[in-house]
Amino acid sequence: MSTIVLLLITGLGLGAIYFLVSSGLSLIYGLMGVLNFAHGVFLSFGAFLGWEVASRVGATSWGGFALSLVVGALAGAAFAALTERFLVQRLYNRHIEQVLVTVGLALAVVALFDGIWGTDPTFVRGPGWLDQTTTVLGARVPNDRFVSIVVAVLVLLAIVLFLKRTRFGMIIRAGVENRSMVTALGIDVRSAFTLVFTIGGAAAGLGGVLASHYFGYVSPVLGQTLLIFAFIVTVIGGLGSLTGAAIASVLVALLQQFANYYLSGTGDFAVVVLLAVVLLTRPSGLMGRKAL
Amino acid sequence: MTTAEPVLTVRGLSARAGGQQVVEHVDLDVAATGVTALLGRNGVGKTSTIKAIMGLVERTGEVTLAGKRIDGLEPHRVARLGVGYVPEDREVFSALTVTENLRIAERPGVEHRYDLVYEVFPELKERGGQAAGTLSGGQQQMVALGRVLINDNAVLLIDEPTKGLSPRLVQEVGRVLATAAEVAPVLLVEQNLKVVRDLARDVVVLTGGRSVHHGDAREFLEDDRLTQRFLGVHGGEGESA
Amino acid sequence: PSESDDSGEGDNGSAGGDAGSETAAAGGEPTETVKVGIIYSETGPLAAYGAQYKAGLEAGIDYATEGTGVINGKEIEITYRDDTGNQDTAIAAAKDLIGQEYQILGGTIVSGIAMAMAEQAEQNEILYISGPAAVDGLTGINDYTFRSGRQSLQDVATAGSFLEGDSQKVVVFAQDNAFGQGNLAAVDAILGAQGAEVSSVLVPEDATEFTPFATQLVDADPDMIFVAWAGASSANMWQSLEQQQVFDVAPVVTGLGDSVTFDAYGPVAEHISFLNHYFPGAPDNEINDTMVAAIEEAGETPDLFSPDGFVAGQMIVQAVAEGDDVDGMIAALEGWTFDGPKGEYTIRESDHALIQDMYTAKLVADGDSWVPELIDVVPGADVAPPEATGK
Amino acid sequence: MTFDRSTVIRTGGGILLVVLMACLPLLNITIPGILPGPTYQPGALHMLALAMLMSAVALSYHLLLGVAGLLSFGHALYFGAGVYGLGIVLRQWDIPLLPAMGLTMVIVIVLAHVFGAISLRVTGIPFAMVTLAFAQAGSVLARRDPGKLTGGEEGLSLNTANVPDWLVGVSDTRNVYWLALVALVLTYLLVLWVQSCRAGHVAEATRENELRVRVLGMQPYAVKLVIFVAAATIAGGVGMIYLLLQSSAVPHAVSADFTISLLLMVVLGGVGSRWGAIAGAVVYVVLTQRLAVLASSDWIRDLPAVLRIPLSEPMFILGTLFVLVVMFVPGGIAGAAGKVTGRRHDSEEDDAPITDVVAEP
Amino acid sequence: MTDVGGAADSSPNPTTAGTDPGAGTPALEVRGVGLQIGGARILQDISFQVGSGRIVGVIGPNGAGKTTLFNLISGVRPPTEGTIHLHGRDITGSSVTQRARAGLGRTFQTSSLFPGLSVLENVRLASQAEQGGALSLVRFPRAGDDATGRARELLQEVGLGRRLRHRAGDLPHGDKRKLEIAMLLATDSSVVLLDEPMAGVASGDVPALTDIIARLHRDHGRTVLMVEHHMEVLLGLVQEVAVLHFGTLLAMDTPEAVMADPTVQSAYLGETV
Ligand SMILES: Nc1ncnc2c1ncn2[C@@H]1O[C@H](COP(=O)(O)OP(=O)(O)OP(=O)(O)O)[C@@H](O)[C@H]1O
Ligand SMILES: Nc1ncnc2c1ncn2[C@@H]1O[C@H](COP(=O)(O)OP(=O)(O)OP(=O)(O)O)[C@@H](O)[C@H]1O
Ligand SMILES: [Mg+2]
Ligand SMILES: [Mg+2]
Repeated sequence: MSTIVLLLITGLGLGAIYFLVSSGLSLIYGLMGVLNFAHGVFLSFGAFLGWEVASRVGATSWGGFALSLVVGALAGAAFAALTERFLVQRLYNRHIEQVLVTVGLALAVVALFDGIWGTDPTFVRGPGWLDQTTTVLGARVPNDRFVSIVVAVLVLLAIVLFLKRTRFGMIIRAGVENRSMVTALGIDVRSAFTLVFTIGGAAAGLGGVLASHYFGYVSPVLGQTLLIFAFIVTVIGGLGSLTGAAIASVLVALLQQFANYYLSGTGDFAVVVLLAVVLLTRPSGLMGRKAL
Repeated sequence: MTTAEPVLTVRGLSARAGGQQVVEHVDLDVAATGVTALLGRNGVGKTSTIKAIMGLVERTGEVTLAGKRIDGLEPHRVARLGVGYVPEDREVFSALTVTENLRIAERPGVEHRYDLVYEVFPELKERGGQAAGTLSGGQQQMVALGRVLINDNAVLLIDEPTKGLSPRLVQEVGRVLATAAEVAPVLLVEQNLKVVRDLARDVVVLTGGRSVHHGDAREFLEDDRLTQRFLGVHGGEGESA
Repeated sequence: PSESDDSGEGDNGSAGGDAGSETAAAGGEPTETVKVGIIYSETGPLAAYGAQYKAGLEAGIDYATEGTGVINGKEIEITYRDDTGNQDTAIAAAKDLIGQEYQILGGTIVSGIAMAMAEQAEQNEILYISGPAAVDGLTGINDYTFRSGRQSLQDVATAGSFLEGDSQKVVVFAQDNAFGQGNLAAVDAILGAQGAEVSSVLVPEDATEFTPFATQLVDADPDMIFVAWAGASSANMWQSLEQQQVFDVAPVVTGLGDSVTFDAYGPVAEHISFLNHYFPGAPDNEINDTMVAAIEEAGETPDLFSPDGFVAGQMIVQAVAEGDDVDGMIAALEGWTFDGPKGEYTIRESDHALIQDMYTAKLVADGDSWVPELIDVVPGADVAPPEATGK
Repeated sequence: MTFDRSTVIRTGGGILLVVLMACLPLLNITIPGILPGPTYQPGALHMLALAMLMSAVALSYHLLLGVAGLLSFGHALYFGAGVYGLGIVLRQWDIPLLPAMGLTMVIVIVLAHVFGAISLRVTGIPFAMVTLAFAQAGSVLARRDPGKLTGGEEGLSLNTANVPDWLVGVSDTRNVYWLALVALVLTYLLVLWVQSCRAGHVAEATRENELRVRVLGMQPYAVKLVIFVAAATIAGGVGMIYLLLQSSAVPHAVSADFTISLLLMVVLGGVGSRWGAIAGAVVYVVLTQRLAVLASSDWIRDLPAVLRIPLSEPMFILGTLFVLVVMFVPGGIAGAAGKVTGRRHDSEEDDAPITDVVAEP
Repeated sequence: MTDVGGAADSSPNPTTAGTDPGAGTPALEVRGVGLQIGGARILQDISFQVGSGRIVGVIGPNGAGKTTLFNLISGVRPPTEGTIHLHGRDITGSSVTQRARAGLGRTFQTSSLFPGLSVLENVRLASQAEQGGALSLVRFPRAGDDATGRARELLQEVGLGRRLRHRAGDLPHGDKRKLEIAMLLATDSSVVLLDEPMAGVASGDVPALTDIIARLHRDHGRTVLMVEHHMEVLLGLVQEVAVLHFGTLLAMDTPEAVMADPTVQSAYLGETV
């Protein structure tokens, strides 16, 4: 019983991190049709800068932790915004080339991070409370999992509210549907695209800081490793669907967790099988073709 | 042609769409007041001409709005200079509500005339919360027109507003166009010659991506030889072809 | 244990190539030069280990040739090649060197590369002295292959010194991969033979969540827990063990890695019992002091794999000094007993296992960081691996 | 078949190049900065053989991307299946090399049919994702060492018991070199064949307009599957030679990284061009090998950190180069070369054999 | 309406839709076909027959469902109700490919070609599709073979003989239309659907294209169903006209009768009441 509770809650924690990565991917794909291979790089960058700052102001203090979250999100956002402006935007509507450009960027930047931070993992610490556990129904659940879940839910709500309630959100939803009409109304839709990249990058950066606490380290390849699962999540959830991404994140993380524990480490295979099944039965994913 | 300075002039416009030349050489003037009709058979490039003015397709040539060259500008800049665009297939944002569809069209720095829009289309107020995708074709056309009426425009480009509408709606849209033409000059693409006859003062006729006739609307429609040649119909019958 | 080297994590796909060569300083009047190729991780995921190995090697050659780089009139010329942690690159470099008639190759931290190099050595009949790679399969693999480091079985045997009394219950906590399974087999072979009851909790290699597995450890109620873990996830793993209060159950034994890993254990470090291959303060002899001084003088830091390089240097010099062809070199090394940084070493004639002392240690807090402290020296003979039959 | 002059020149040039390549091991040519040593030495031959094998895999990827327009992120799976398949067959059973290769081929073909049939149910980006996921599963499998078959991270070394002596050992590198040359020439001819046969033409048509192909009464799905299997089979075949060259199978051969490097080669060379694929692969191999040397050179070490760090990472330079090519040289090497020589003029007469306009090298 | 007399050469026609004037089974029969998309009725209860060897026009306002009807007939999307028969065989459940093999060819409202391939290659693919063996790895299309020869001939016939090596995507619009018809001719399909073949064709090109379509019917003996807004052309070509309006079949009759029908006049020709 307590094992199941432990697997459930820690699975949700992992799902939260998957969601933070895939929400941005999904938004970007939905709006621009770009499959962003560089998204993992945003995550690693957020995690590295978050840690650099936290370790300077005191990693084990709550202030340091909060600051690292903010810095991580900002770093991811800034990196994403630059990527959009200088690379993706110039290949307007050439989707295959846009994908290729992000592939190249990912290769180059991971190598750059290797050069800057080294290939060895950089170990990360947080406030002591994060490492402690809370007992839920007999299971000692590490506290950082709860933090991930709360942050992911907040991000989900924030993005949904942003898309629903703000003018920019409105423009983005309209742009998903008919980009040239938005332009014809006098709106520079490109800044909306940059904004979507920025939001995606911020979520990824935030996810990066939380992932570094979840895994206990940051390394240049951390983001790319998570990216493959984020891709799978995005495809299962339905490219472009935020709620789809949320549901699929939880589904994939739980499946992976339980299969790893009960089916002798077959978690990754189970996820691939799930992907194949979903694509064969619902090629556009669980919630395909919806903006929200 | 009117004697007053035209608000919009187009010279030697050509445009490409989907990799092919769809507009080859178009000259036209939009008079400072009233409706100028852009006529021609299906597929001669009317829509493409309008899109080229907006900058929505790749184009070359000269486009001048109130003395200012706009052919190098991106679509959103053209729009911000006061060019209102009602596309051929309405292109409302189906996932957004009616109100959101209007709000997204608000252009910064100009007054937003919701009262005018709600006055001519009271239905849009009633259905404010409905997703635009669930509206009937006619209602969607109201949204599309409402989106431009809300701003103060220098010129309106309206592409086949009566397409696929029932006769009753056609009349209603005709009435709205008359209202719209009072606040801003209009370049109107229209297949329904009855609507053209009622509204237009000047006509420009396209054939095969070229402008081949400019003139007074009434004279053109009266001239069977011309309508037969350019539109394949007897103008007098007021039919679409 | 975690200092092992098998990781191969972060294989970043380059097929990078042959590095620039450096020539050891010459002295005396050499009559001929002997070309030695060292293939090791100059860059790539194991570059830090590579640096330790290289610094040790240079110190070792210097020590054995008294700073001349020349022995018996033969000048030793070393060419370094970067394997980038990548097997393909290593093989390409090896073929290139063998093609240029190199008779002695050495190096590598990656077990997979070491195994492939051993294969090349046999196919092409050259001498190969492997680096820190701990893979047991190398011992007794063929006549041409030697090692300058220790092997996993020696680590495990060292862990056995934490067991008191008979018929104890040992649980191996490891990743379910070649490395983890190898360690489990080693524990079973060595501690099982000493009468311990060995079981295991194997964690799937790609699992990211270790807490449920940690609770299994608690439920097993062992007398000793042997942790064999490599790679970046170790910090997370230790934290999970602590969170599930595994340290309250039984002593937890693992291998002590190089100094940068000390922080990875976090606050649990003081609860762990370490077996250890080497840290600079462990041995107490002159050669060690010389090596440490030489490495520090070269601007490097002595660490876990320094003696592997140093001993490799000593072995190369011995082979060059005593042998004129490959067979002669093999004869010169087989059964050779010599003094090195960890005290007395013996190259076992039958399978080329390198018998050497091992250590047990603990980490103690020193301000903000952790430093190792020697508990005991475990004599080489006590932890000698069983003789391999392969060769 | 009628030949026009440029076809004759190109065919002649190709044959000459092959003959030259075949003679290299007998010559003493040094190309400083590109080859690690003179061409008769194993080091240079090994690198050249590697470049030729990579060219061959890139050619098979060209079938997918350039001909059929399929953006696959899982092509490494079939290359890896060839590498590991032969390695495992030779290790598990005591059968001679040729039958072992035949058996591996059968395995690869079956595998390609199964995964191809599933992946091709979707198109575009989802196709890319599914192939990525399958290849990922394959790479996890190789690393996991199921049933002690693949050797896990450490890989699987070639069991030479049943490999003829003339292919084993450094002194025989030139035999493996010639084998690689044969593999490349064979692959080129195979790809040329597939491109010029009916299925190849229909595949190109499918890439252009799938609905049109159906309206003409042909089955795009089946055609794409044929190309997919053909590309996978070639990749598997080259994989087997690769195993002989490298003497070991490592998880990298099945990784997404490997597929991405294929993508890199084909895009660098110019999508849709056979010679481009080869040129891209050669450039890639040379760059990965030589950039590593550059990275450790002294003048880089003396640079300030802002320059030193990026320049000492070969993948950074390659990735950046790739981005630049995608953005500014859309036709890759082949496109740029074509522009320089101005070869692709439109001719109004049509007596020349009809080759498709896009996928011509 | 002008030029109604242009269709005078058409044979005497039945007065009710659905009666086959010729003997035997109709080439194409549509029975009670309807289509709903998400609650919207795009087409409802369409029934008609096209006799073998006849040429029939389809007219109707924009959005009436003409293209959609062609999509249902050619299998691009399945109808939600009703059945479709080709030469008496029920093809409702068949795929696009199967229908094409059974002899159904079509063009698209916006040209649908292989834009990156040469003009000749486009037609050759079509003429080879007829021979089967699309998957063959051992058949090589060559300059001198039957398919290529036939493709050349057809391109000559439609007036593209000098453009064989052009990239199809770079052709001017009118030539694309001609190319599409050449592809159609190459497939030997017995029933062809033409969706607005004149759309976007410059007026100078119209007579040539009209002639090609006339020959398609007259010389090649194809059964033709064509959507066309260009009334002049249509009335000069067809023997019967079907009128679609808001997804229903309003009438199907001789051009003269249709043009005279007041309902049609108000629905399509736009005379508001
Ligand atoms: N994206 C595109 N791709 C290919 N062809 C296009 C594209 N856009 C327009 N065309 C072609 O360009 C020509 C002109 O189109 P346009 O829509 O401007 O005509 P129009 O006069 O507005 O016709 P209609 O009366 O049907 O609205 C048509 O033949 C059309 O098929
Ligand atoms: N997938 C779809 N979803 C919703 N509505 C659709 C869909 N496809 C077609 N329609 C609608 O069905 C109606 C019929 O469209 P269709 O293209 O058949 O018209 P048409 O008669 O060919 O018109 P045109 O002369 O403009 O080509 C239109 O109102 C169109 O908007
Ligand atoms: Mg139009
Ligand atoms: Mg239509």
